Amino acid sequence: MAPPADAEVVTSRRPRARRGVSLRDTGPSIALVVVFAVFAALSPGFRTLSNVQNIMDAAAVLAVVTCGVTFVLMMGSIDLSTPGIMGASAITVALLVANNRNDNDLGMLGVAVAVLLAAALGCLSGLALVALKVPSFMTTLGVSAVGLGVATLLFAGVQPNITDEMLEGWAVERTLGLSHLTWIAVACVLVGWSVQRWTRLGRYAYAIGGAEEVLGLSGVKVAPFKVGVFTMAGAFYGLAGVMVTSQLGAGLVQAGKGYDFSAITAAVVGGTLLSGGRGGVLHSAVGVLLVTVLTNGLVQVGVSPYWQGGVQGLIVVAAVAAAVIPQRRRNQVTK
Amino acid sequence: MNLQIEPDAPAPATAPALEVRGLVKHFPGVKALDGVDLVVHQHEVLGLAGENGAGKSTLLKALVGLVRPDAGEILVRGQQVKLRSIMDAADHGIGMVFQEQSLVPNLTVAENIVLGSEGPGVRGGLYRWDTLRGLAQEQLDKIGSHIDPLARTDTLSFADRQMVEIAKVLRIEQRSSHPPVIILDEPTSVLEPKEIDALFTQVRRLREFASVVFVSHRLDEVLDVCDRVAVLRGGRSEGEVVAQGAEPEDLHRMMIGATSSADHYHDAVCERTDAPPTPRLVVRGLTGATFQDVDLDVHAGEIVGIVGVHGSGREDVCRALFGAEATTAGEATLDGEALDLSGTRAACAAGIGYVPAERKTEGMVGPMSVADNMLLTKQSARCAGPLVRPRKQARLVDTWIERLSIRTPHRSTPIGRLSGGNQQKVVLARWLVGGDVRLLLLDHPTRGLDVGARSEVYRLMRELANSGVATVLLADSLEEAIGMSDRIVVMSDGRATAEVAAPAGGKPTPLDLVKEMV
Amino acid sequence: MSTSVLTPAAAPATVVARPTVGQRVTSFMPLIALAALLGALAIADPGFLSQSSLTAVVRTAAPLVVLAAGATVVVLCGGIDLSIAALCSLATVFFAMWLPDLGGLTIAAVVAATAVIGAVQGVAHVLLRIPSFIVTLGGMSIFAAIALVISDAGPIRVVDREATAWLDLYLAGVVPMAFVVALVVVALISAALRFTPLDSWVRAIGYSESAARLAGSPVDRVKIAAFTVSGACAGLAAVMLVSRNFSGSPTMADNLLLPAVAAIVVGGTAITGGHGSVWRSLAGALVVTLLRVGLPIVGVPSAYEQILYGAIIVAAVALTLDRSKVQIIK
Amino acid sequence: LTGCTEEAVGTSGPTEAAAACDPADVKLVGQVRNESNPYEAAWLDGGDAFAEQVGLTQERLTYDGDSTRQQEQISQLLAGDTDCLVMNVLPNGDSDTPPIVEGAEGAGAYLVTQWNKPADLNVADYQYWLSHITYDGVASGKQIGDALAEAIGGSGGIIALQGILDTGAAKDRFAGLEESLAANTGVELLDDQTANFSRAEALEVTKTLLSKHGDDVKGIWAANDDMALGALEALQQAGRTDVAVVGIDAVPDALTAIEDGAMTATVSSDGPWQGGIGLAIGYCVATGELAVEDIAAEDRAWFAEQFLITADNVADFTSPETDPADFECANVFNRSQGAIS
Ligand SMILES: Nc1ncnc2c1ncn2[C@@H]1O[C@H](COP(=O)(O)OP(=O)(O)OP(=O)(O)O)[C@@H](O)[C@H]1O
Ligand SMILES: Nc1ncnc2c1ncn2[C@@H]1O[C@H](COP(=O)(O)OP(=O)(O)OP(=O)(O)O)[C@@H](O)[C@H]1O
Ligand SMILES: O[C@@H]1[C@@H](O)[C@H](O)OC[C@H]1O
Ligand SMILES: [Mg+2]
Ligand SMILES: [Mg+2]
Repeated sequence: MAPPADAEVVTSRRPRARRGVSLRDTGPSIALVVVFAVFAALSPGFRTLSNVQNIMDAAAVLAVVTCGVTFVLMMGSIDLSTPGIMGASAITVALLVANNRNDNDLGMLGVAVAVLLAAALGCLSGLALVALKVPSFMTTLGVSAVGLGVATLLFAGVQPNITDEMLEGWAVERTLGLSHLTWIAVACVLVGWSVQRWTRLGRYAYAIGGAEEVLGLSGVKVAPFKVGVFTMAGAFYGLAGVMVTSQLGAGLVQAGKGYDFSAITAAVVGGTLLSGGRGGVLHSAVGVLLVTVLTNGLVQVGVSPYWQGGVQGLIVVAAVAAAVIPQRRRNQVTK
Repeated sequence: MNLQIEPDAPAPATAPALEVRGLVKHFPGVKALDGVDLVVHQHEVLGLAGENGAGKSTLLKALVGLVRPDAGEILVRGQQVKLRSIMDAADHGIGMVFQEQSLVPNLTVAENIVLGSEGPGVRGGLYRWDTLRGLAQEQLDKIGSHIDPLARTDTLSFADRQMVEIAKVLRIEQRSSHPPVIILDEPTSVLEPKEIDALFTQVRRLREFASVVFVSHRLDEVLDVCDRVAVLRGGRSEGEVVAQGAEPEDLHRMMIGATSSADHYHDAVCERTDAPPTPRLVVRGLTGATFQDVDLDVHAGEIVGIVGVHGSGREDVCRALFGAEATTAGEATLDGEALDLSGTRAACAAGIGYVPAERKTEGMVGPMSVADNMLLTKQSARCAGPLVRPRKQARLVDTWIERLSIRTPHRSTPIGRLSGGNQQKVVLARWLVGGDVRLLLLDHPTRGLDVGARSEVYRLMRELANSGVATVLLADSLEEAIGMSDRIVVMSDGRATAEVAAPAGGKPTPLDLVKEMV
Repeated sequence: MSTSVLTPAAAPATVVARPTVGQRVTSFMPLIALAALLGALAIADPGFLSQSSLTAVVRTAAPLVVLAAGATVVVLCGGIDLSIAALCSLATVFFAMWLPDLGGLTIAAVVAATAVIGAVQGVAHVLLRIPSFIVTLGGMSIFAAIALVISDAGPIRVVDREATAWLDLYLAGVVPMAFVVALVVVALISAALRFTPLDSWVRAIGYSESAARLAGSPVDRVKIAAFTVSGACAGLAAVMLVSRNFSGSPTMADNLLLPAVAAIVVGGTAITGGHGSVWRSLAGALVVTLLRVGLPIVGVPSAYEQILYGAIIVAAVALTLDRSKVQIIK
Repeated sequence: LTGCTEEAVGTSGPTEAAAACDPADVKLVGQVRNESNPYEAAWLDGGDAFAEQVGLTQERLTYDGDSTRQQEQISQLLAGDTDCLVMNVLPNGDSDTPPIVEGAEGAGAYLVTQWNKPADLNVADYQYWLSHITYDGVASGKQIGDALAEAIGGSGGIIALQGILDTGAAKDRFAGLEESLAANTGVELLDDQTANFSRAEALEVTKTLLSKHGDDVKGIWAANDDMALGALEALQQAGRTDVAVVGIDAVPDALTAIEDGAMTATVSSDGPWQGGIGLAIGYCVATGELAVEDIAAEDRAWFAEQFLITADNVADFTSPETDPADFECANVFNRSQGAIS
């Protein structure tokens, strides 16, 4: 009764065994190149080195969030807890490192505590999913609300501004032209990719999206892995919350606003299926770049602010459609 | 009528590998097991036979901890055990290949083979791909398979996946220090003769150091590979026979409690006068991704079998005719009218019915009721005007449940709870309720059906043919194709390469066909 | 072999039906959850259970009920419609802009327009084979942009209140007409499913689209119809919002997306499709509304309100979801 | 339709007959978007301070920037006991004001609104809608525009960060900027984008605009301080110290930035005072100390006093204190700069 293993293509007989890269995987990359080329042709400001740096920097937070959400989507679950978890971690870190609200100065330790808190909130989504058997859509929505509540409590009406040099430095200091936040994001993508490729957590997450019931038949208890994935995702969101705090120099309850949908969009645009079992961190990274290039490019070419969102939506749909067309087949299931 | 043929083998020195006493299992509305006793000796291949729904799969699932029995006991090597999970069972050396395939499609073959017991393939949570591949290769070598361990499983054919399942269960040898018990629930239903041979060789090899429980509805096969066959009937142990010297008829008698003709399909009843001069279905030059330039004629009242090895493209031809696979060239007419191959709906409207091979994902909607599944195509049959009439629907569905002897507690029972054979009957009934089907495309219609159900399906096909339905049959075995078909088309590499007449009284032999196939 | 299998025999088998008590109870779970929540709120603030207060709750719930009911059909088909809220906002703008010219016909015109827009999304989904999540996510931002542009990014006052005045009446003095309309919508959708083959198609598509298609079900048309209904409901919800707010605005309903989807899930409809009903969504919408308005009104402080909201919606789903119908919870 | 009535609950009646409430029976409600931004949190604290002053407590409501939720809360509130109810409300947008006003009028609850109101909605047409207070957005937009022009020496390129596009505040302030641009012909508006009053969005948009226009950018005009602070972060990350930034609201961080010289100017919006004053006006009327009829026409909808804050006068504003005297019934309209034109 689980969605057919490969939810997109129902026909199970394919002529040859396949290894390596398929068109499905390259579609989003091609779309990225095309969109980039179009903007480069349209706008001189877009094709400058500094703007490319700017795009990479702008993609950093989204990339880290998307790393987390990708594993959840790979399992066929969904995660809407991002705004709450990021908000809670942003406020937490701002209150733990050197700041204007209290005398704390925990530095890296503060960052670690914020990420741990975020992981705990993620763990909560996973536990509610496996213990109460409530769909992740709801558990994560619930946890998001809880996270925002916690963040609001900690916020207590006064904006915590950070004075911690290290954390502020992450956003400002550059290595090889890219801010440290961007390098953190690159590291996250690499870590995510390794987890996906080399660890049991990653491979099982992938397998859960492919055919969860089969894992049971093979004697694998999926519950701990599900909880593990949500916990890891929470940690990524937590780090993203810290990064936003570093960028803004302040801990905001709204630090994660909108990242839920934009991360899922980026992952899906990159070729990760919502029904699970396909895609991965590298796919999602391409999706993140695509979405960020779009946002940046539309401002660069001077599209009216009224139309920005609409044009962006249109291009996302067109990009996904273009990526899907070569693989269209009869009796294909699209949810 | 409790036919009991005592095994005349010497009593085994050690305790039986596995023993089941008085096992009982209730499902809502069904007593699936009603006090089953079973003994599996060491170093034997035990066959398990029984009608669809007799409780075979339920019994076997209880042996691997997937079904918790309501009463009764299970003894492993003389010790009473409680099996709570697959892992429990594996620790006792019991492993199983399931009736429905159970591989993770998006993992590699290697990962599937070691899934859940990766051993040295995963160290400290980290995958060691080379080791993993080695472990898998070892298993694949056992059954002489050349499947690439690092291929993604969903790129394999159904039969290859079945081989992977078998390779996977053989891992049990590494897991348990005891001689293993390996359970195979209908492993052969989709395999080619060659692959079946390979499997049987493996089963015989296993007997040297293990016990095997083997389920198949092909009774000749069961008698061929097993030492002893236990028969289940209505959730009870009906008795057992020693395979040596027994005939399929003996088994069948025990299964259904009556005699029946074994070569159900060979003596095809042919009431048909000469076929009408113009064929009902005319296909010319049909070309798609996996088949080229296929011509095919099927007359009203005729059953045309298509045979070919895996990858011959015959399944895709069927799907293309049903509008479920894209075509790039060619055309088809039905009763002189051009067929619209653009979609399944057009095909249904033209009077074409299709029974897919993959019942679980394509044939039925598991959580929906028997009635809903049966009437999914012919919605009008349950309606008056645009509105559904529950009484009309109930009458219709119950009629067909009875007519096809579908074993279900109720028409509103989810079809997923039925045994495989009964599910297939519901899927077939779907095309019959409207009474207006002109062409039936049957892809392995008897897969997983017991002998009784099979002969009912054969009778059904025959009757349908006699009433003028044209049928294309992708048979389960060459024998079935020969017995049922009036004419047989051979396909290989996506082309129709030969055609063999198979009229009643002038049937070709399997060898004749195999010659054409290679 | 005298009768052909193609002519069914007359004698139907007698089969016994046995609906178990447990199954009965699970189907009432959404109502039980609703009652429990109401009880808890009444304990926190006895005044909350007054007739005027309950009247206000159902009036408030009406647009959410309608939005959720429409989207439920899409969810039952296994898809999702993320555009409902943005489309509803756009429709409030349409309504305000068209009212001076179209007068009494405006309601019909708005509902028809949003139905067509919904259908267009459905067509894009089935023809281009893009996941509904993406199509409607795109739709969401496109509708928001159109609404901003045509309204010049500002609210449009509705001066002539006659066209929607009837929605602000009360049946028997206590039941708000808007809620009556919402009930009618739920009943209509429910009847259209229950008494026609649509129900079986929708569920088959939701559970297993490929099996439905291979059984010749009109998968594409049913899905397009589902998006059409969802669109139409967004339009009708917009009319209700305008009647309440006396204006149309390009962002008016934007925040109703998550509450509407939450209402569907809280009702116990499986987000993966197949299992569920619009009645469940009605109960779900009432639960969500009670949480949205009830918690602050009974005096729960803002931060705790969010924490409670999160905990209660999860608990509600734990109660309402019939797990025998959905084996794998994603 | 038989059985239909116009009103579910009808307690409406003219004020003259209404007996004055016992001060202890007055119920004070303050409603803002959320408690998670400093300005609005300070607003609610101001309301608490006033309530304490008169021996009551304020019920704090937040609706998370969600228009429908605001309406829902209000109608739920009005379905309860409304006899001595006083509401000080920040409507989410212009269009949210009419239903709140009509609801309050129907239920007989005293209402003061702030910031957002459609221009053609006339407070004097209502009995229970006592007053509408706002700051002159056109004026403040122009003031900071002028300050910015001066800071960049009267010529050069600037970029503008707009607020939530469909709010009156965003539009008025941008109109003010346009007036300022018309007066300062040397200043060129290179680009305008919305950052939705949000610090995080302003950071991203500013980064992009900086790389688009490079060194041409001499100044950044932001429609509120949150966005100005986001822009400051963007400038810091881009290593730019030569760009002047202005905003509106006088939030504490902005004042610090002005003290530090990082920011050029802001305009005061006194959150704590706003949170108290609405309740004070309602309280005075409810307890009979002030009659609706006696409120001058120009005090029914008025601009509150605001100040341009620059490095010169920032010290005067860094620790805003609400003065209890501001909330005396005789003083509640003291900060008026005149009727909204
Ligand atoms: N030699 C190998 N070394 C490491 N990992 C391997 C190797 N072969 C296969 N894998 C793993 O098996 C998976 C299946 O391989 P394949 O490349 O066919 O899948 P894919 O869909 O492209 O996966 P991906 O999401 O990684 O792109 C890969 O994702 C990879 O993680
Ligand atoms: N999970 C379940 N819930 C309810 N009933 C079930 C369930 N599993 C099996 N049954 C019922 O138990 C009976 C025995 O089924 P089982 O699958 O064991 O038969 P089988 O002998 O394996 O048949 P087949 O040869 O068709 O595979 C059937 O009537 C079936 O409908
Ligand atoms: O920052 C304020 C913003 O939050 C509100 O919407 O309008 C006024 C602004 O000053
Ligand atoms: Mg790949
Ligand atoms: Mg079975």
